[in-house]
Amino acid sequence: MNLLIDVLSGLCLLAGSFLCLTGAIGLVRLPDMFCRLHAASLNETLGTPLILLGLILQVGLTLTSAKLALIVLFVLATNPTATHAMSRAALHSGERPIVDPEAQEKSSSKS
Amino acid sequence: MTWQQHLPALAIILPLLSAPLCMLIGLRRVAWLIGVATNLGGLLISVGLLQQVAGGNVISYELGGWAPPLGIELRVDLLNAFVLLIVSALAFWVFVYARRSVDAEIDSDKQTGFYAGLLLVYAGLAGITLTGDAFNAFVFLEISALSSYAVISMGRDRRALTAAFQYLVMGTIGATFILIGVGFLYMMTGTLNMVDLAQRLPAVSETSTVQAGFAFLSVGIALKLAMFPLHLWLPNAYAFAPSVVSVFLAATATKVAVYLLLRVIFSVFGVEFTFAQMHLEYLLLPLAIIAVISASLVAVFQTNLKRMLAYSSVAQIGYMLMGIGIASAMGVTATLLHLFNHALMKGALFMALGAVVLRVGSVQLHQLAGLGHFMPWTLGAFVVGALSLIGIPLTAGFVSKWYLVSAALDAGWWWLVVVIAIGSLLAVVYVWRVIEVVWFQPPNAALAGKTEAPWSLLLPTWGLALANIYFGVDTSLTTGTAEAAVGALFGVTP
Amino acid sequence: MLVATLIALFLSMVLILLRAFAGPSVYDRVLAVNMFGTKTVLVIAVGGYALGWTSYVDVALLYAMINFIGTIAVLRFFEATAPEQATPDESNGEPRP
Amino acid sequence: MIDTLTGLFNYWVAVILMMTGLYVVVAQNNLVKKLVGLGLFQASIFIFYISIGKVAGGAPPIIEPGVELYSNPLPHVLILTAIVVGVATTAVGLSLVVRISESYGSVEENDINQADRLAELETGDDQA
Amino acid sequence: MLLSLLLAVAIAALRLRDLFAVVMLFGIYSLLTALFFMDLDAVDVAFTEAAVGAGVSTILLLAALRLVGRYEKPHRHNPLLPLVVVCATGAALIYGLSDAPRFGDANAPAQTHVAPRYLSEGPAETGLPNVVTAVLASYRGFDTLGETVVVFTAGLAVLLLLGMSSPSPIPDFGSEDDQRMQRHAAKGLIPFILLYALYVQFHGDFGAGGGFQAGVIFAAGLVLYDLVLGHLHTRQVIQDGLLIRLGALGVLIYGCVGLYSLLSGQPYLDYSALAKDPVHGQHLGILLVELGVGLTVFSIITLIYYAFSARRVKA
Repeated sequence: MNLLIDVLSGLCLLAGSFLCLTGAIGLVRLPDMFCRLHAASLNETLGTPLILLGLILQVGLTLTSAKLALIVLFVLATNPTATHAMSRAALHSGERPIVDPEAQEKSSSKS
Repeated sequence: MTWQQHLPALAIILPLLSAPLCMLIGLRRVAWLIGVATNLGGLLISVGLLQQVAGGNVISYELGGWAPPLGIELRVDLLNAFVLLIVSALAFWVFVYARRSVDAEIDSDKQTGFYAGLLLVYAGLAGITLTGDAFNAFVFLEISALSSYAVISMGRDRRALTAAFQYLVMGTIGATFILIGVGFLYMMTGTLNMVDLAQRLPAVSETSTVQAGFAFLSVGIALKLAMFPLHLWLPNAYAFAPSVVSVFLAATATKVAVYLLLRVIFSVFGVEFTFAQMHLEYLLLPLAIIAVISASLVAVFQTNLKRMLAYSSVAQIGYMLMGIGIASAMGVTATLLHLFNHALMKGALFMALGAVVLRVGSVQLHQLAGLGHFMPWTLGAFVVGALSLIGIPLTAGFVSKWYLVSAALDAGWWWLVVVIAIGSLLAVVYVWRVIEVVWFQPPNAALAGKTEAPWSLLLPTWGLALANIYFGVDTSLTTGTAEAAVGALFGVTP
Repeated sequence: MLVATLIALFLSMVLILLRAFAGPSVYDRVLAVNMFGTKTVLVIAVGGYALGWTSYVDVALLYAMINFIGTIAVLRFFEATAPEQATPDESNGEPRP
Repeated sequence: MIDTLTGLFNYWVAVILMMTGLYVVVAQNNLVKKLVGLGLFQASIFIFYISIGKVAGGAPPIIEPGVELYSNPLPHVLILTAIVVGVATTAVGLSLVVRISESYGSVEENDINQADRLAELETGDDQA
Repeated sequence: MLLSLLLAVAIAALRLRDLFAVVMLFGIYSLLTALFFMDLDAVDVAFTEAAVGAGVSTILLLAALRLVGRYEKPHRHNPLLPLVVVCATGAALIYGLSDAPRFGDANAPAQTHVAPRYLSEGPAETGLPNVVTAVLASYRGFDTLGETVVVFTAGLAVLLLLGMSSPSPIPDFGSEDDQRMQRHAAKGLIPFILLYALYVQFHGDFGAGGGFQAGVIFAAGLVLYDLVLGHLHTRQVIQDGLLIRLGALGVLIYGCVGLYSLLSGQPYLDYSALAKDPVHGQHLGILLVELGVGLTVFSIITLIYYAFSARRVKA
């Protein structure tokens, strides 16, 4: 049983870390703001709860784990909202996704 | 405990709590009344405290019932009882004076907040004066500083805003330096209580950490007291603040900073460390001399009278530092006397200018030609204050200069006497310029119909002006107290 | 495993910082700051557990809240600062009730 | 020497941060940035103080049975107060900046000084 | 590691011209500092730094930028004098540190003189396991009274400077539809935030937190409400003059707890006078003062936020 929990939590942590790291790499490497937003927010919204879940499994059933669960809920509610707000605001302020490859070249050389 | 034993705490608590009370009630007249009542209480308390410590005994008040160094201690001896008396007397006097002047200069919906701000400045200054805890002093420093920024910025000129901002930046750097200094001392001693620090410092006084702590404390306080190269925030802050604020800050704020410097030098580090080891006098004396000469010179060329007086304040601070720099009991006595006398003369001068602002709306020199004929009483008080500023015999200013000169001669530094003489001559020049314009020039046409200031302004102004003469004639009270206080300073820390 | 997670988190924090420095648009930075906040929550949670800190979850929870409010505030105030950058067809939203 | 370098590493970084913050305050022209610099400066003092209070192997000063060694609570208390003072200063400073910007139309120190000097020259009157 | 990141952030903040970016980096800087405080066992400080540095300061700076403009003008200045000042300060600091006790040394004077007494006797004398709260509210309660007054003073100063101009709502971005998502999220979250603030307020005796932090969180909840659901709504709920009065009331609560002990013949702020059993009295006193602190902080921070966000942008 203990082993099972350990393995499960390890898997969760591993998957979460992987997602976080890829999200961060995406944030640095991708060409325009919307791509970056996409990469970052999706990975984060899954990655964060996974890591916290891994942690909850290790902590066991206490007040701490309840609070951790609260954080999970919080992140699940706020992250997509924030992402949505950001993309909206960016779009409205005249930021446009790059669709054509030449412009992409320009943009990446600019940044 | 009897109520007399609670006086140290009450001296701080009273203004500290009456400020929020003003805001809670929210009526400007009530706020003024609360202010006057509070400051009257504060004045009585400080007289009571001075009586309690008159015999040379020291009161220690343990806040929260925790013995120091565990808790915070208020420690009253002759030195800070004397300084508290200066601050609270001036605060009371300023509040009596304030109503008419504030009505004229501050929007009526902001007056309540303004009075509350003034009370907070006073509370902060009282806190710095009485506390026996290094960090607590920082907290009260910030209370008085933040509220001064607010009340300075209430000036009508937009430059009041920039002056307040500049003061904020410099003041915060100063406070942060003090914080660093306290941190260094805490690192080496593990305590924040000043008495405890004084006991534990000698063992580690050779370490560079303590020396750096001393340096940071001195520079931080120097910023607060506008010591010469760090004085740039002061002239504009005093010049463009509302008249009441100029009176109050010029008369008290830098005084408390000088007190803090004295406390740090003599009570915390001790004479031995400050002068024999760190040689603070090598830094203080030259800077004080430059301050006296250069600030007086700049004052000569000012056309705005408030700014002229502000530069003169920088010069007067130079005299006070000179007294400390001489490093003898006589010199420090001169500093203490000058604290008191300078509060009297600058109070009277700024009050007179406040009355001029009320009637004329300007303190620009060329607009005041012949004003003496319209406002003889106001400008009469100005002249008395100015004579005291120069140091004419039979005025308060003469007493402190006399002590300063004797201290310099005792130390065998005749050249210092020359500097003092030059400073006084320059004071004659800038003061005479004003007197000549307002009394001897033909009246400016724009001034026609101006009348004497109302008695509610004149009375406090003349009160201070007469005090200048009284303490110039009867010197027993001030010199007696100052000498005893300094004796204790040098006695406690040989 | 916890250590590996921490290292991954730190690496991503560094990467995010790079983006925050580089910009170029304000939204990139907002995004970076938001992500950085989430990573901080995670570091505190994981690190706090690994190192046995007390009441670390409270701090993490607080961070999560502040992070969200901060992001919304940035967007709001930025929008209010630079209205001239908005394209005309989309900037005139309906007035709030 | 090595011991001084490594044993005080935290402090060194705090010192460099203090210097950076102070530089921003003194050298920058923009008033908002000055306030940010002031914030950096103060925050580095916080790091300095908290570093003083750290005891190697200590636990946070919330007493729990079975824990023997705690870090020093006093610097924490002082810094809690200092943080509050810092944010209060920032708030007051910012409201001053807002008012300055409204009456001068700029928050650059050079512009403001210039505007003041011009006004004084034109009118010969420096009191409103 | 953390510290190098801090350094990088600080220097980047120094170089950027877009003040928005600077403010955001300042937010990151605060987060990093707080993380660092966690590592140095200062849970309460990390808690506060997170709420204040990353939360309040950032939001205030942003609100101010809305009013003063976002770009810094390029300018030439002579960096010589600042560099000299900074280098002198740095040299003094380094000189001072060369004799300092090593980092983490359990035998340093700071660790052996007063602090052990707090740790060994504090819980027994005040009944609180969180020594930081005990020292803050009881041993050094006078500092904390001062701190509360500082907050009140700041509120007063902002009120005097900015006044309470008639509210101008921050312009919406996008249409009603766009905000629906935020609104739903915020509506769901705000009760939790407020509840959490209460938890922090009353749990500060045992864990991290206390009146100050709770006040900030409570204010943050209202700020979120204001940001998402509009200025006018909140204004109807909480009126202008009320906030500064609430702030004053908080200070007075604190001060009057002290006055009570003074009237019963004990030194000012000696909470032992509040109940027959001294420890019980301490606990009660700390609870009451924390309540005063929380009230003041909450109302003043809300007040400051309103004062900034209600101000119209002038051309």
